[in-house]
Amino acid sequence: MDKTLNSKTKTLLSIACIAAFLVFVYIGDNTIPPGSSWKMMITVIEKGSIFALVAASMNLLNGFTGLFSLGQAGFMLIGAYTYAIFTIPGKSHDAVYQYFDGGLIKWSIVEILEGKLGVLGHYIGMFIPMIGAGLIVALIAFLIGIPVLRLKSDYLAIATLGFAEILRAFFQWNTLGPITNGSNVLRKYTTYGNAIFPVIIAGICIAIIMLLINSTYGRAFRAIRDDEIAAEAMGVNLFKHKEMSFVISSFFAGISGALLAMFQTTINATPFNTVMTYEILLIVVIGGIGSITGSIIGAFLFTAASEWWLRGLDAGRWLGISSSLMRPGFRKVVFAVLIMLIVLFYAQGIMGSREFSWDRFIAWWKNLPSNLKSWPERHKAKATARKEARATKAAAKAKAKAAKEEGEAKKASGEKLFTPLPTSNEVMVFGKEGK
Amino acid sequence: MKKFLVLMLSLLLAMMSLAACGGGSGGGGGDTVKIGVFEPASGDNGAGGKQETLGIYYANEVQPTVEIGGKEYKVELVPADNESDNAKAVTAAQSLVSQNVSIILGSYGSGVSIAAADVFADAGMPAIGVTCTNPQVTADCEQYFRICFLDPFQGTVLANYALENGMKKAYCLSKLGDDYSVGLVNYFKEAFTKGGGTVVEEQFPDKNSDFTSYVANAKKEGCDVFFSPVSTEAAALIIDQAEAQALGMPILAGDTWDSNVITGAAKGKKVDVVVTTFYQEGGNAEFDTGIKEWIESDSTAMTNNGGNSDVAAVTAMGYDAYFVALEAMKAAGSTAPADILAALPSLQVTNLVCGDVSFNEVGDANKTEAFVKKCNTETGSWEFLKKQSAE
Amino acid sequence: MADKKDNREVVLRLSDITMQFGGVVAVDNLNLDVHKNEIVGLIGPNGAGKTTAFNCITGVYEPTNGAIEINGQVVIENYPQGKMKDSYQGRNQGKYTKAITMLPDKVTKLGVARTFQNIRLFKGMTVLENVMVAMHMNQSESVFGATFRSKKAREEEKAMREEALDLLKKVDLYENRDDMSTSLPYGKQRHLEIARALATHPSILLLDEPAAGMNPQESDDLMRFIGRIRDEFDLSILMIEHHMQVIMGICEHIYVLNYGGQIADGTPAEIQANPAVIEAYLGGDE
Amino acid sequence: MGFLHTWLPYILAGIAVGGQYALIAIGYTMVYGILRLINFAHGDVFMWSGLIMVYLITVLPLWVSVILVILFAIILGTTIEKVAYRPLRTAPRMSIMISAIGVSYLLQNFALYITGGLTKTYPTIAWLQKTVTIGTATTKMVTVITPILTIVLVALLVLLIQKTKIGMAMRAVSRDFETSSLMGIDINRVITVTFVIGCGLAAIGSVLYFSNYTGIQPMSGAMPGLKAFVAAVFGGIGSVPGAVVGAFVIGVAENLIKGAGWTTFSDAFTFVLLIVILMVKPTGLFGEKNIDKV
Repeated sequence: MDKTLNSKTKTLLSIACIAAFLVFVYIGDNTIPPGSSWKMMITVIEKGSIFALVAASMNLLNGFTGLFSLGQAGFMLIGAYTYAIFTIPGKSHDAVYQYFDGGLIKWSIVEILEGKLGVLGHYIGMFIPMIGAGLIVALIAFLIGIPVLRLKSDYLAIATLGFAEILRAFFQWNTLGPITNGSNVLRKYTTYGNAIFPVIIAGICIAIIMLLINSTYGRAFRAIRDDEIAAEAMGVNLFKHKEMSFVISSFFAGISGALLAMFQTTINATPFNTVMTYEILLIVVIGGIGSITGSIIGAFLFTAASEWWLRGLDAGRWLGISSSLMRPGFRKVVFAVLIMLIVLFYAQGIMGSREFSWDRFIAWWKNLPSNLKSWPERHKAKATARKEARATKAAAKAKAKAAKEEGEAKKASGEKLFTPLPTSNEVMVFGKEGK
Repeated sequence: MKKFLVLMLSLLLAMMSLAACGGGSGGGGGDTVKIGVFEPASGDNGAGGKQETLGIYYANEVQPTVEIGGKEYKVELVPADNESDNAKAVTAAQSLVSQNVSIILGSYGSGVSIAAADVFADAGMPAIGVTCTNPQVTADCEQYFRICFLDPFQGTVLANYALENGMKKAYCLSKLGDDYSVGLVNYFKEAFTKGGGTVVEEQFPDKNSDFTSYVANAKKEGCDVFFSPVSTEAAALIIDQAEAQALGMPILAGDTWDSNVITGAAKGKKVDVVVTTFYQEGGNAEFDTGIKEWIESDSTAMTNNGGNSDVAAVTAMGYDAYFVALEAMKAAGSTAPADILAALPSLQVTNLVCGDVSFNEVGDANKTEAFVKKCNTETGSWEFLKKQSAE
Repeated sequence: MADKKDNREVVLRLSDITMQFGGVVAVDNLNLDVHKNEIVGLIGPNGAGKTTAFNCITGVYEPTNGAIEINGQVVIENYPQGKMKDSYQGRNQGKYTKAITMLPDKVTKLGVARTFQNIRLFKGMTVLENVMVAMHMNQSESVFGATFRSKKAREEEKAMREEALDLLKKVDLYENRDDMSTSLPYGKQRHLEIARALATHPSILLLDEPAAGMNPQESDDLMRFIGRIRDEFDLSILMIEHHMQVIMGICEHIYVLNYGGQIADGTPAEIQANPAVIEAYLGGDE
Repeated sequence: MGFLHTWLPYILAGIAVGGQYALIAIGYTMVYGILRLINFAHGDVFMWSGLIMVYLITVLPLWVSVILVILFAIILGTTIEKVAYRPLRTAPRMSIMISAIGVSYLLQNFALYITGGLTKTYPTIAWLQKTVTIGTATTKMVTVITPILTIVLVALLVLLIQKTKIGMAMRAVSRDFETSSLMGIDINRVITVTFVIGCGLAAIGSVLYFSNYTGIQPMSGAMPGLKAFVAAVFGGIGSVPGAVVGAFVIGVAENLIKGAGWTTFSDAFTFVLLIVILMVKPTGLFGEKNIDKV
């Protein structure tokens, strides 16, 4: 509390932290041998940053605009396919589209540009289909949004869920096979070389989302979330802003879909189902609805826990504990229980609706020892307070019960329960004022 | 209170991460060698994956040690559930690689294997596919080998069988988004139409359990055979509907159906089920009695096998895969993945349950024949019909 | 009917406004004029249809029948012939038009701002942000520019901020500018609602029970405050209020509703003498 | 009658599955009518009823098992309501929906753990699974029983809602939650009764459904659940007869679509129908219009 950092120091501090993280990821990816268990951490960082992006995009919609949309997996699907389709090298087409005579599109943007511009072309060739993936998803979201965004909260949820399922069936449709490869996996497309790539792309996209949220449009989105009717009365065009939020959110979902395609190295449409959307939603909830930093933390925790830390629960030994309870599937049960506990008892999530700030972090750090020391007392104080509250509640209940019994008794004896009141107290005011 | 909770949670997480890492690197040294088991324990292919895993574990029970370069090693199996999901497969594969295994076995289901191939390739990790029959698994991956036959082969075998038995029109049902069934149907169709047959093709969506209309469609089209090489989950439902609607034509399927789930479902029903497979029960009496005893003595194994001790082909294949891995290590004289990888192409393994294994230049096993089996619906068991080749 | 001698320009005119919900007639054939710089009161017992009338004006509801003009522009017109009972069709009976309805944000753009009976502030935002939201509609920079902080966006943001702070000073909320809106005391929340409405640059202000829950002292302050903003922002005001002290104190013209119907209108003195009004308020048993 | 000859099997199958959807859909529509909550966990309660039957039948006679399954579904449903929905009743609507999704996730994963991901075969109820021939179609007895039983149960339910005191309370609560509680209606009791009815019918539905499609796995409830929800929306959410009509329409339509060879889109069709209905007539066939209070 005593001293807060000035904004320049804070910015420098943030940049330093991000740079350190990037260097750490870069070096880690290049030096950690594949057999080391720390390699898993790099994998978690890759996948975590991709899910951080899609969680942030969902949060823009659900947490900042108040639109309960469940179409994120469907949008990721389109993004992933768009990217993959346009970057499969020509020579691999016959192998990939083995049932469709090598497919319809027989070239790769990456290859074409690489031939003309070399290494630079390689990267430009990756960016173009990635941005293109975002744009196509945005376009589709725009079209879907026109009818769907007029619906109220839960109908919107179920309608977007429905659209995602339709998209999935569509991409698996045999007739579209020459483009989407039908039910078969797409593979051999260009992927990134270093784990730092998804981290940087996701980071840039999340930064853009945060800039948007803090702009005047972001303010309008939050107004819609807080109170649609008041926002409209303040001149915010509901449909236009909802559509805007929906399209932008979908754009980033598309980008994250493209990144996920690169991460997985093969894709097919089946995993992009409702369960995937639910998992993204749960990341948002764990992090805190309405907090982008929360979504980032949530994404890394979720990925690390489900892919890494809790895996031992399936294998029978975890944290040195062995139990016959721990057989395949136990990890997911524990995970689901944890999530329910968060939803019920910690509904704010990790960050609530706040963002990370250095001031708060420093204050928290400084007060940590004293907080820890005073915890038993505070805990005791809270316990007594709870006890008291319970006692008061019980007393009130008893009183209400007594009153009710009394009332019943009166009713039984035919006594009048209420004495009629004067019709309105406005009358009094009226009489006094009028002359 | 909240801050305390946060602190406790972060402490717990930190502990977990340390434990996760410590657990991983701790077991690496000494006289153990790790084999990764990359199989689905849940999802659409959970049942099959578990049966395949059983074979691997039984083999480990039979032969828990291996002598490599004059030194005796204990073999430790490290499982990772790929959840039959291509998205989860990558991280599951990565978690195996990061636990310092020497070689990886699996998976049941080609999609997850294809998805994991790049992870194995990046890590230089040799992998032996057990029953993933899609050609793409090994096609572009130096690190992937397999001990089973391929779909083009199996599809042709099935088509030949159908044509030889005078079937002219086939109803093909595959699952949307499932590369195994879609691929096999494709190869079947190719061979079947080449041989003069006609094909009606349909796909059912994910999570579908209502097969009434598909069976009705096959009847309506007047087909001679119902070809549906789908997962065992769907298979049981299809058999059920076939009986309910009196399908009146044989049901033909691939290796996935060689499972006690199918015999269980078909028992006592008026259906005619024919499959092609890797292995014929009774072909190796010692293995059969041994694994039956082992399954019956272990209730978890019994549950994983679907409640009885009938041996599925994939279990036998899992058993074989384990021994192929051991032989590869012996031949390499080392537990290092790179050495094993170098030893694999020239490997020749005999005395296996499902026939000898040697690899061709792509990394696929040289197999020329498949077993054709028919379900005896009275006893609920498989009857050997014939060996069928692709010619 | 409202034939007054007032020769100021009419800024808001309601003609034959009827609002039906299923079988319930919430507003029955309301005709009302607000002149420039006039403060008009709308009173009546609970459930008389006052707030419903507000909702019709601001485009939240589409009236079943009638027309509304704002600054001479027709924003809502709906005379569905044959669908209504004759008694609800008012003076324009026989006229038939298709419904034209403007959404609330368009109505706000035309210069009508409102407050709400049950305060509707943006709960997740600070006091300053609440006011700045209301200025968003006048912004001309695109999302793209705003996100990437173009020069124009920065200038607009700065101007908005200054104006908002200025406005907050005028309503005595400058000190609270960075507080969360929900943490304000009740009276200040009302002030903030008014400030937010003013930020839309209205020419007509609709106040829905601004004095609800206030004690006489606070009501007095509010009265002076309303008068002050009327002059300062050159407003015409239509207000719903139960505090007769406030209504009688500042309104130039009063309309009285009962059971949706319009039972009287006139100056405060006329209203107080009107027997129908007294009966409505005291009940019919005398 | 060439048309009927070809299409009768599909129509019969559609009617049967429609009846089963109807029994699930009632749970959705009643809960939505009262709590304005899409109970995402309802499909999983349905799945669990099927799963419990598999385990019960190994030790108990059929009729005891059926009764216990219905009891189990009721207890599960009301417990979910008490633990996961009641504490959040005053929370924003999004929170309670997230809670519902969380419960669904938990129930599915728990089933995954218990079954080990293997498909469980539903016990054979001989007279339900007997093969019968109607005209040109051969089918199971359950196909014939389902629509009849559904109609009887729905008629009873409508009677209950129209004639009894608790039915009146339910109607009142669905019309106006707050006012009803002010009028002295015990809201919690009404909600509990709603869940009891909804889950009980879902349990009966599960017996019929799984007798027809005999495999149960953790995701078995998801698709029927979603379709039943769409049926509820189609019929007008909150309306019991509407949900039943909607369910039959969806059941028959999806089977006809499969029969016509559009199998890839048989599930997608359900969602297309949902979206069309929401666009054209958001209140559904029999739904009432709600007015937002400002």
